[in-house]
Amino acid sequence: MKFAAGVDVGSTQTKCVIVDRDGQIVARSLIETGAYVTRAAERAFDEALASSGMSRDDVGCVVGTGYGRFRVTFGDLQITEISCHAKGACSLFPGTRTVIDIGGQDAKGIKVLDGEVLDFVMNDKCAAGTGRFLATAAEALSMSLGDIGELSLQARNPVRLSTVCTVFVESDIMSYLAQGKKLPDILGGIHSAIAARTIALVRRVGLEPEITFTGGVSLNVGMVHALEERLGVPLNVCADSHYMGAIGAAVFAMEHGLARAQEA
Amino acid sequence: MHDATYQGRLHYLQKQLMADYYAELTASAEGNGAPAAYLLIGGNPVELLRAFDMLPVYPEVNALQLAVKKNSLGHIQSAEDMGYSTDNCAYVKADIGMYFAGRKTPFATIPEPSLLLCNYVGCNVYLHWFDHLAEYTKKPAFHLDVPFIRTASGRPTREDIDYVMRQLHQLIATCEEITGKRLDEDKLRRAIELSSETGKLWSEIKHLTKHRPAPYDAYFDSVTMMAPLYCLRGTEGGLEFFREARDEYARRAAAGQGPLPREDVRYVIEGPPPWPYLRVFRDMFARWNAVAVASTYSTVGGLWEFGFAHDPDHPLESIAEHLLSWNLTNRNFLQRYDQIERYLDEWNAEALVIHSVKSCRLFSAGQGDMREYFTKRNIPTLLVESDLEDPRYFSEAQMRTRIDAFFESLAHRKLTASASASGDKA
Amino acid sequence: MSLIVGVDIGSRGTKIALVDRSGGLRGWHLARTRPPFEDLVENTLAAALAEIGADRSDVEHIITTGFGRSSYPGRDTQVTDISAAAFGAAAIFPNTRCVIDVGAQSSRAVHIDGGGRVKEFKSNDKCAAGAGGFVERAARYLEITLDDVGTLSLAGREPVTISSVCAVLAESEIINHVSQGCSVENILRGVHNSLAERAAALLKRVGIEEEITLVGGMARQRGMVQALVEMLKLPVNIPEVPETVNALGAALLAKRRLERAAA
Amino acid sequence: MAIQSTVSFEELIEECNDAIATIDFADAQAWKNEGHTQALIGCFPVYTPVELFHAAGALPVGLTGAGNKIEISHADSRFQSFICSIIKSTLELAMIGNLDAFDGFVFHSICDPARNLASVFARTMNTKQVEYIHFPQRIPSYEAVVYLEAEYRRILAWACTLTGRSVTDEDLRRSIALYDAVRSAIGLLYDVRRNEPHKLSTLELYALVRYGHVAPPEKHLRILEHALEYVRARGGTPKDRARVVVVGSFCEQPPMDLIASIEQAGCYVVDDDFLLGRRFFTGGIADTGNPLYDLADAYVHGSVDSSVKHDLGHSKALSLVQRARDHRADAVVVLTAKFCEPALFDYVLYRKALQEAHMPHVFLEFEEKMWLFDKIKTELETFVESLLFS
Ligand SMILES: Nc1ncnc2c1ncn2[C@@H]1O[C@H](COP(=O)(O)OP(=O)(O)O)[C@@H](O)[C@H]1O
Ligand SMILES: Nc1ncnc2c1ncn2[C@@H]1O[C@H](COP(=O)(O)OP(=O)(O)O)[C@@H](O)[C@H]1O
Ligand code: SF4
Ligand code: SF4
Ligand code: SF4
Repeated sequence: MKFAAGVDVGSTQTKCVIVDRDGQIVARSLIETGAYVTRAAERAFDEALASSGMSRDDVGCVVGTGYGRFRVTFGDLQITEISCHAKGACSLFPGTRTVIDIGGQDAKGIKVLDGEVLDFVMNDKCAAGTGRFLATAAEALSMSLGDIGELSLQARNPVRLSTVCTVFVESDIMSYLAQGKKLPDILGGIHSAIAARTIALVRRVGLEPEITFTGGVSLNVGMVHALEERLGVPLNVCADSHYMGAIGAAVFAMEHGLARAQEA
Repeated sequence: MHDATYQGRLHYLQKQLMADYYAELTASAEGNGAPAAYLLIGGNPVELLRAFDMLPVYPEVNALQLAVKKNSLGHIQSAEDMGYSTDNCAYVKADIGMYFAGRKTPFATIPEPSLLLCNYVGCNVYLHWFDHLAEYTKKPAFHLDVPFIRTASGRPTREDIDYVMRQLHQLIATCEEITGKRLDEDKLRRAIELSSETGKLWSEIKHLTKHRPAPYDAYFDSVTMMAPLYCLRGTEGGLEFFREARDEYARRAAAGQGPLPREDVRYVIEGPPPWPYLRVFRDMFARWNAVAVASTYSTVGGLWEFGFAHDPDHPLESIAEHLLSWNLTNRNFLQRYDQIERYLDEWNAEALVIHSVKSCRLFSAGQGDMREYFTKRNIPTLLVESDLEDPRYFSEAQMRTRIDAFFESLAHRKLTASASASGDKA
Repeated sequence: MSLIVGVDIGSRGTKIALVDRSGGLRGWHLARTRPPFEDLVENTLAAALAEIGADRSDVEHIITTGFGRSSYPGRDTQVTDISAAAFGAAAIFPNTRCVIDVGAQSSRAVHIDGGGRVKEFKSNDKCAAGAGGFVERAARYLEITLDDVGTLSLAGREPVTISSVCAVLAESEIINHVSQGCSVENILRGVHNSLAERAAALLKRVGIEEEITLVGGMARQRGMVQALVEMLKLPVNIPEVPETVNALGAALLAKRRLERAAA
Repeated sequence: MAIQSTVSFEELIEECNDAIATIDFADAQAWKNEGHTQALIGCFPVYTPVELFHAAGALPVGLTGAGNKIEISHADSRFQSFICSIIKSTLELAMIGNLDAFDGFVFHSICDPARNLASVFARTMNTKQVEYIHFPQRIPSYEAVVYLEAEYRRILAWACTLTGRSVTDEDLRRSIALYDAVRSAIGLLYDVRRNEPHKLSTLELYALVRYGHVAPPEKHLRILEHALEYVRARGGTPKDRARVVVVGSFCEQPPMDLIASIEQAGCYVVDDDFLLGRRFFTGGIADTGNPLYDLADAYVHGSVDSSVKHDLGHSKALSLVQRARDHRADAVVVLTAKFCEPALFDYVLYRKALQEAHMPHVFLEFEEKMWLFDKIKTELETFVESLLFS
């Protein structure tokens, strides 16, 4: 078996990664999940294959993860995104002890050692302080996701948010604008509120460095900055951080495929 | 994944017994039965009521039955229409909603109370609940105030015992007034004897899960035995049921039979079950061949497995003792940590699952600390949240992800541990 | 012409109602809420006045309402949107005893007496999907216009269930339903049912009494109205321009106050 | 604070406000360092028998949460999202070291979270010096008094181990008399509120009462007496406002801004249950020769209603209606802490009784950590608008 794939069907985006026997990423793809979950998984897989000129037969094993993991009908195995983010983070940053994952609808803290999950926490039934929250804020301000992060870095006197409830972020922003608050300060407040909330969550599993930041929100420089400032330590982030769940799934898939081959 | 049905012979026996009990309730509601006394599960002094031939009615049992029968939400909502908050214990809301809906349930018609006996054993909500019932029913009510365990020794003080004993005497006077009968000391003694025997059997049953594999699930199967433990304790029929249960599980233990085809994980579970989704919840554990070998929830009405038994020679004293110290709800939070620790050690469990329910702050307030305590002791600990009565707080997908992730990591850890133990061939 | 201006600064839309001294509605105008509020109100007011050929000098009194009521410095007085909705609904349907106001981000039920005075009210909790913003997002997601939502939903014969209290998580439920092949009609009807259920729950908490009037932008969606009627098993009044009721109510309240003060 | 006659009333209030704004308890620490007291005992709200601690030579300090002054970042991993704020802020204060100067803590059987907090607190702070009082709920009854007297004796003994003192009946009587004097001074200020609400704003009164949570009673009494003199001499005439009774905030405290907005919306708060803890007796405490018995008896037979006390023979709801009438109130504001189950349960019975009595009321929820009040202000304003409608 030469290649294995991980498909991470998230609430917002579906990511697919293909790795080789050394765990090196050879292909990746990212699409909006949308309503048709199984189809999204298929498409993400096909796009990844196409981008590297492979066919399905080249991939020996596929692991599905993310909230739609049971809908990856072509997968050999399903593994939760918690295990996968941990695995992915440790494969890219072997020194990782803590993983902070902020995705479209949830935030997690995972304590790991050598790729093994020791403990984890997730926020509960509430989209507050997640990627969705940032997306709604960006939308209310008619800005792009990238821009809000950038602009938040210029905050001088960040506002204090009353809630990080996604549903009410819009009216809160309106209130602040009405009070004459500056845009960067509002954005700074938003990022710092989410950072505070996330850290309070992750603290439950301990916050031992190295800390690896994964999930779509890790692409937001404002969030990285806000977290680093509060934690007082740098975070491991890289361009592939968004793919971490899929990377972990692919690494699992490779391990699983190899073990299966050995048994046979 | 195998299709677990879980239904053993005992479950059917239990169903029968409970159906008889509910028939008694309905008869009482229709005016052809014994006078009903409402009381609460926490350390329940049911023996005293038996001595007066009063029919024990547990609003908590009714509430959970409503939830199991997927009948709770409507009642909860109508209580919320009366002004109860979404943050109030949903047992209370379901019960009060049901009360105003005519006390008719799919399993029985619940009689009006002749006595509202609030055995205030730990849970503060009890007091509010029975205050409200007293206001709505205008029936005689009695607050039996049981001091909480708060001393370093973990034992009640002399004054606590005196205080409870004095109140028990007053309670007897109240029951005499309501029923028009004098206390029959022999009857009380007999009820205590039956209770004592039942308690011993229950304790034996609980120790059976020390076997590997455990002969039954100490959470999901224990709850089957809990209703008879409260509703039928102190009767011949109740005792007979526990004899059967002990025999059946002892047989299974000897034959090496467990509730699941395999026992991969032995865990301890803390907190009440999500009644509206009991089956779904059970399946989530069964999928991982995980068996609960002990549960704190099964000790809310009484903690027998650590040596307590009612004493027929000292009926009132032993009722007081049961109320004060031998149940989960009146013990302080740190005593619960100790209890769990004993389970982990003596029952040989490798993990702790905390089911945190929004309704019940008695159980849940501070479980984050409990989680931290056991995690620090290197016990893999999972905390999941939902509710024991309100179906709106159960999110199946989230629950499944957490439980799967937890057992995934547990399995992975065991695998690597055994790999490194066997010299890691890979 | 002497005009009393009611300005409702809502979280999504700002509405202006112009009332003359006899209490007649002379004109109205809607705009999207955008700070700074001073310009917003001035511009919307100018547009409203222009439509009826009046100008600023015709304005006698400005009363604000809505969540931004304190943010417009040019106001003479202010009133909360709950009082304004109650008074406005009672002005249009004099036998109204209960008002349901479902806006973009909030919903509330008000129980009033015969004179339009608030007896009891209840707003949705912070954490709830019981408001119109949720429908907007659902519509965008399903790629239909807001105007079509109501009619499509009416055609939903087998509504789906949406159980989440959180608008965001409810959206995931919608996604689930789409992927399971549910029709847009049934999904929208499910959404309306869940909003109606929440509105009905609020209403029960303040005590239901006929007649019931639904105000706010959501009243435009016929599926929502139908769902509410079915839920309550009672008829529901719908004003012609439901989103301006609060602005109108505020203006009429101001008029009444002016008259009292003069008397 | 040395009080000179030159200090104006405003300055007096400002000093109180400064003292209560603290979440580091510097004044109390100084008081101890200067040798005025042997120990600081933190008292979780409602019904603490402060007299015992004072007699034992300790300073009872009210733990009244942290308002919106801290960010909860440790305690919410111990207590879930559906637990009231004061539980978490009290634990947070401990976890970030702000309670290090304290020698002991006492919690009570007021609700399930407070009860579990006692345990978590003891464990987290790694201290055995956490006491817990089980307040009797078989009320009123003789055996409850007997029981509580014993409970107080136990607690007193504990306090004495903290201070290293022994306590005579005379000491106890002195402390009881002192706190009685404080309570009666507070009572007189509340009378002013009731009769001439324009002379004393609710916030001023609040500051004066709350000062007692962080200051020694001797000092508190002097301040109260001064305040009384000033207030009585104030002029003015009452405005046309709605007179309201506020209930539901006996434990966790609403933000001061919220209290202020009740008045800004056009009300006079003529009675309330803010900070009930230190003023919970309906009258003075009798002297029958056994001070511990007297204190216990005063709790069982002579303490004010609250959501955490249960007396089957007495309807809190009906007496609330009566209280509102006695205060010539136009309405009742039920202002409860979010997630506070005791208050939320009581509200249902209040609502029923108030409706039956045709007493207008409004129900509002707050959290001590709030600092935006849009929604609650709208609700308050609407309510006042409806009261002043005609
Ligand atoms: N380029 C970007 N810059 C900033 N944030 C981004 C970017 N792309 C995605 N995000 C954020 O990431 C979130 C999606 O994260 P993801 O981890 O894919 O979530 P999920 O797995 O739940 O779908 C979006 O809601 C968005 O807020
Ligand atoms: N033309 C329309 N057709 C259907 N729905 C509409 C229309 N206009 C507004 N709505 C609904 O009404 C809501 C806005 O209501 P509105 O009362 O203006 O809110 P607010 O006062 O909070 O800004 C929107 O979220 C939308 O769902
Ligand atoms: S509505 Fe807001 S606070 Fe409520 S669950 Fe959704 S995001 Fe969380
Ligand atoms: S709070 Fe818990 S113990 Fe108390 S009545 Fe509710 S469920 Fe039962
Ligand atoms: S505010 Fe209420 S729930 Fe919280 S500690 Fe106080 S009494 Fe208990």
